[in-house]
Amino acid sequence: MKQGLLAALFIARKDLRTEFRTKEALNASVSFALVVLMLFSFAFDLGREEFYDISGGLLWLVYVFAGALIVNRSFIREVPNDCLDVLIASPMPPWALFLGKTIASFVLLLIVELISLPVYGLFNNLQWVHAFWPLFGVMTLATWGITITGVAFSAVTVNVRLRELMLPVLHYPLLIPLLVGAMQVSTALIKGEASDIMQELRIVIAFDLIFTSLALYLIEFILVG
Amino acid sequence: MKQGLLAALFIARKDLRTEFRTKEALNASVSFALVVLMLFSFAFDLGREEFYDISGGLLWLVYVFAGALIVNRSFIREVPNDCLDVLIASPMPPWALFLGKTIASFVLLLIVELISLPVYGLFNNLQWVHAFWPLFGVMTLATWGITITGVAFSAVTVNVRLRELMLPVLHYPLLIPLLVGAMQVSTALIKGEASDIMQELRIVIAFDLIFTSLALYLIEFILVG
Amino acid sequence: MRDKAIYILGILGTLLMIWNLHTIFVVLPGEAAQGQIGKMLFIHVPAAITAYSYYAVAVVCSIAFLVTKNFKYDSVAVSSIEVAQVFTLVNLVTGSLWGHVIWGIWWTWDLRLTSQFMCFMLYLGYLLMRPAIAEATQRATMSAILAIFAAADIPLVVMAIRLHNVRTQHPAPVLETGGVDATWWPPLATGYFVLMLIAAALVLVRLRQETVRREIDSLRRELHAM
Amino acid sequence: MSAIAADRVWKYFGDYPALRGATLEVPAGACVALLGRNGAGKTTLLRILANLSKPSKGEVTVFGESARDEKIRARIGYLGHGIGVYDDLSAFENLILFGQLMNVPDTKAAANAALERVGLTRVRDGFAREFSRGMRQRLAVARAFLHNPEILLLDEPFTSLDDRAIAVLHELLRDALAKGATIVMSTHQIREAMELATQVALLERGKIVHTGPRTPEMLADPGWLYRMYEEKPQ
Amino acid sequence: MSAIAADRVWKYFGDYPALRGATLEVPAGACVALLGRNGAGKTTLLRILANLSKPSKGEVTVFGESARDEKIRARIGYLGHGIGVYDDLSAFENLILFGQLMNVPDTKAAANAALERVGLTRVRDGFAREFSRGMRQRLAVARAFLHNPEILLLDEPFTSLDDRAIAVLHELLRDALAKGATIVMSTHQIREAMELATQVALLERGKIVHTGPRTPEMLADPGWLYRMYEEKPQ
Ligand code: HEM
Ligand SMILES: Nc1ncnc2c1ncn2[C@@H]1O[C@H](COP(=O)(O)OP(=O)(O)OP(=O)(O)O)[C@@H](O)[C@H]1O
Ligand SMILES: Nc1ncnc2c1ncn2[C@@H]1O[C@H](COP(=O)(O)OP(=O)(O)OP(=O)(O)O)[C@@H](O)[C@H]1O
Ligand SMILES: [Mg+2]
Ligand SMILES: [Mg+2]
Repeated sequence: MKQGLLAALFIARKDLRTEFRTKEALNASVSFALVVLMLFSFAFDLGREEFYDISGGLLWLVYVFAGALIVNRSFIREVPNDCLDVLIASPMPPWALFLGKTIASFVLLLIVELISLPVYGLFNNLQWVHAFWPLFGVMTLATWGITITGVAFSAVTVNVRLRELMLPVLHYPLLIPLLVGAMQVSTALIKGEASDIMQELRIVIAFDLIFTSLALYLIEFILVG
Repeated sequence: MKQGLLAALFIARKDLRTEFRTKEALNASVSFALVVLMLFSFAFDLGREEFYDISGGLLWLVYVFAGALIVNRSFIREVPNDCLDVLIASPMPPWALFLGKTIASFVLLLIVELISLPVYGLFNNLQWVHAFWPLFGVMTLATWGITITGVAFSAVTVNVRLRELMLPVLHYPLLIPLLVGAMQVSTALIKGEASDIMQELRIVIAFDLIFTSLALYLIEFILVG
Repeated sequence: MRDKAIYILGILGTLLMIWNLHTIFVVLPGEAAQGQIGKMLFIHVPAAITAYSYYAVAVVCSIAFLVTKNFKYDSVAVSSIEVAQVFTLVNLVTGSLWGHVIWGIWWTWDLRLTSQFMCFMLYLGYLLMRPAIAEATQRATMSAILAIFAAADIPLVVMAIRLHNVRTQHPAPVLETGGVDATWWPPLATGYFVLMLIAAALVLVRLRQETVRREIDSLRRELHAM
Repeated sequence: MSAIAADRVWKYFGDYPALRGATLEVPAGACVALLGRNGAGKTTLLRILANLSKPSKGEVTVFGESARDEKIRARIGYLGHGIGVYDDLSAFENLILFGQLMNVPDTKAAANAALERVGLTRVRDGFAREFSRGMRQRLAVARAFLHNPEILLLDEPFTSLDDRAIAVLHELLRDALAKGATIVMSTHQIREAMELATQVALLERGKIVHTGPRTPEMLADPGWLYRMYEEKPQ
Repeated sequence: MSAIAADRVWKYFGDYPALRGATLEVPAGACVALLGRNGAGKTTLLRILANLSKPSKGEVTVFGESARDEKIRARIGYLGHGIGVYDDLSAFENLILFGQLMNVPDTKAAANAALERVGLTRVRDGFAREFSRGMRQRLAVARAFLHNPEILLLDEPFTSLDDRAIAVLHELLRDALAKGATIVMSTHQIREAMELATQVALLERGKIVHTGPRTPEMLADPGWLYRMYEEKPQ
């Protein structure tokens, strides 16, 4: 167990180091997020009130599209020199490998989200600072759900033709309950109606728990067969 | 010149044949478009009138998301067995290779757009049939712009040396003028206010011309370098 | 043996369906508020429930595949999902037609409609992914995992959308709350039974195709290896 | 007790059996050259021995235990067709990472020693992506030997190596054998393999059709074994 | 006139010169074995000869013309580390495509003939993705020979081939030589290369340090040339 967690950290560190070295995915997804934000502000010439009503929805759309760019790379990065084989052959248990990769993607995606949030607020004249900490909590919870399922699907689709296309088709529908929850809570937080968000939050948490345990349990089948 | 055009057609046919053989790419990107539509409907719970106001914007967002997935594959498809080397070593000029790949992506993306349009209309109760031909014109023009820049960036991504110089960060921001133009024109067309769309259309056309000539001229440096 | 089962199920299903359609359209009077179009219910609802039933079969078989690695379970799972997709589509299309008559629109992002569409999309991904994996063991394993993920997701979808629930266009549950005339129950139940029979026949047909395809595949590989 | 025992192993890819009841026993301390034509199933067998895929039927044990055991895996070194190092990490960083995952006690010293042994010290901080094909293979060799494995599974290890690198690899393998390691290597460069091999196994269409000690005539005439089984019906 | 002439070619990767003034003249009809240690620059040189990368300094001419010329390119066949065929096309479709790109007059006949020569006729309509490693290499060879190139540039062509496939490749190369083609091949499987080579060129750290005819002693002792230059300072 302890060995496994340590191995997970090594994997996460390796992924983060290579990612920060080239910053390829990070740059692509931040710029993607910015463009989507900009486009939205061009596309929707909405009034202030109406905009507040969809603010959470927009935010999470941006996050989930940017997230896909990061999360999908997770296992695919191991393909080029058959590195995945070496990792699987090592004494580390499969769940540790999976956890390590999830942690790395989670950190990256969270960074992208934290960079986009102020930009989003700025572009759309939204007040969000007052609700930063609760928003950050929702972001953490929902991002974990996005990452854990995304990385699992990244492992599932390692040998799929057209995986870049397949992955979102498989992943997004699965995310709907999580996103619906996160969108509602975020809208409520930004609008300052933090009253009855608990129910939606519960779905997000349930999603996290169910898919984390399911993925950790099934990952051995996925990786070793 | 004629030889080059012929070679471009061979390349386009090869790409289209592999895609159509399984129709995997087509199916996947159409269902991707459906998934995105679904996400939008959750994010934006708008009334009918408001929806008409953002209809063009939403449409192009769906198109550009689906398009990115198709277009980015263009050159990456040549990587696995070093096929790109063989193509470059062949007597065909680099611009012909590039043109062939662009044509294939363009056709695919246009098909995806034509399939998604009625679905989009159906799901959101939009009337668009009256404006089909002008819409089709805009689609052709803007899709060409998306494709030619996207395929060029796909070629850059293949080249390790250039990847670090011309980060893919540039692609999405690059598209903004094109998309803003296309969105405005489409919204106007769907709402039936086809009066002053010429100015925006001119931006789209200028974008196409500039980037087509730029890409055709620069492709030799990108591929052979 | 299997062929015979297909014929028997098919013929039985068809006969029962004819009898049931007779009951629905000739014996029963039109619905009070909606007239004849209300009878869409007799296909619309059984189709949905049949689809759910076969999705359930699929998840059980997927788990069984992971445990036993027996390809038979994989074949049953994929056949069930395909057939269930067809019935989901029947439900969507009949609902859409019905909606066009009653509400005047084909579609709206109402909770029931959306969750049904979601269900369709979840399994559409499954069907799209399968042919894209070249190696059969891997294809079966990954498909099983997807089916399990999808099944785990559906309750969450329903919960989330219930909460979200901004628009309610679709009728509230009438079956449980007794809003349905007593005379409507037997044809409804028969309708479900009929569709289950037909679906079973379709699954069997698909199973046979799967088996044949696997054989062809292995023969071709054998040829290549020589 | 044999170090590796594969007992009637079948492996199906779909319905196609790549292995059809291959049986192989490797005594501890042996060096087996696994020969066979293209597509015979060498890679498939080695991958199963290395736990990278599961046999459809049959049993594989390593030191008498299930090959799936984590402790067993730490004692195996595997080098496959792919080189298994990261292009975006330097040679040194690659070895450090694998050292950590393999629970090597002093990773830094071990990594430096390994680089020294394969002659890559000079390009220690160069990225693997910039290496030539042979340099990459050397790095892969260093990676596979890093944790002093007791069992070495090598799939065509001599591919793309120059004479010096082959000499280095020979030396590494001899060292390992001297320390009591067990080696199974597949190869088409029979001459290079025969110098070291103590045993030879011939795989044909998914079956082991010959096992036995390496005889002097094999060293003199590498094609001998193939010709022996040439007459077999296809 | 020499078929290929590389005149003091330099190639920098960043600041690192992989080629440092390599000069090579290949007379028409010769078969040159390009030898050199790992990282010497063989692949880099072959890629420059095949127009896949541009030299930083120096000049390459093929049949007296710039290698960049389109007509010249049609007369070159290149087989690199990757096999250069599409996994999602059948063997036949692959050859048809390359035939069209190479301006081969009767593509269908040429493709069928090429498949015949490498022994893949039976799996003509099979997808390349389902081929075993050796079959893929055979298809790659068929592709490289499809347009009867007058110049063949082969980078480690014998890698991973079994004895039978090597025999097929030898035969193809002999045929080509008999028809007057010029061949440059890099390899570490010196023995296999020496059987065919008429000339030998040794590349060391980016420079050609030896060119000359293949002597009988090279055939008997493949390491001879390397040992000759062993004393050179690193
Ligand atoms: C495309 C549009 C529609 C979809 C996707 C849809 C979906 C469904 C589903 C999935 C069920 C069965 C599940 C359940 O019983 O919980 C159902 C039941 C039902 N549908 Fe629809 N429906 C659609 C349109 C309509 C329309 C237009 C009507 C009539 C105005 C209608 C009337 C009913 C009724 C009365 C039931 C039984 C309700 C119950 O007791 O649960 N549906 N629909
Ligand atoms: N992932 C796979 N999917 C389908 N078939 C496979 C797969 N891997 C191997 N095969 C098939 O199994 C057989 C054995 O392949 P394997 O790679 O083990 O051969 P090999 O002996 O290593 O050959 P080579 O010397 O060419 O490397 C071949 O016919 C191959 O096509
Ligand atoms: N894309 C590249 N970027 C940076 N350096 C490179 C690149 N390609 C090659 N090199 C460097 O150039 C030198 C020569 O490499 P090259 O691949 O030509 O060697 P080679 O003679 O083919 O070796 P091998 O026998 O191992 O294939 C090596 O030191 C290598 O590190
Ligand atoms: Mg092999
Ligand atoms: Mg090389």
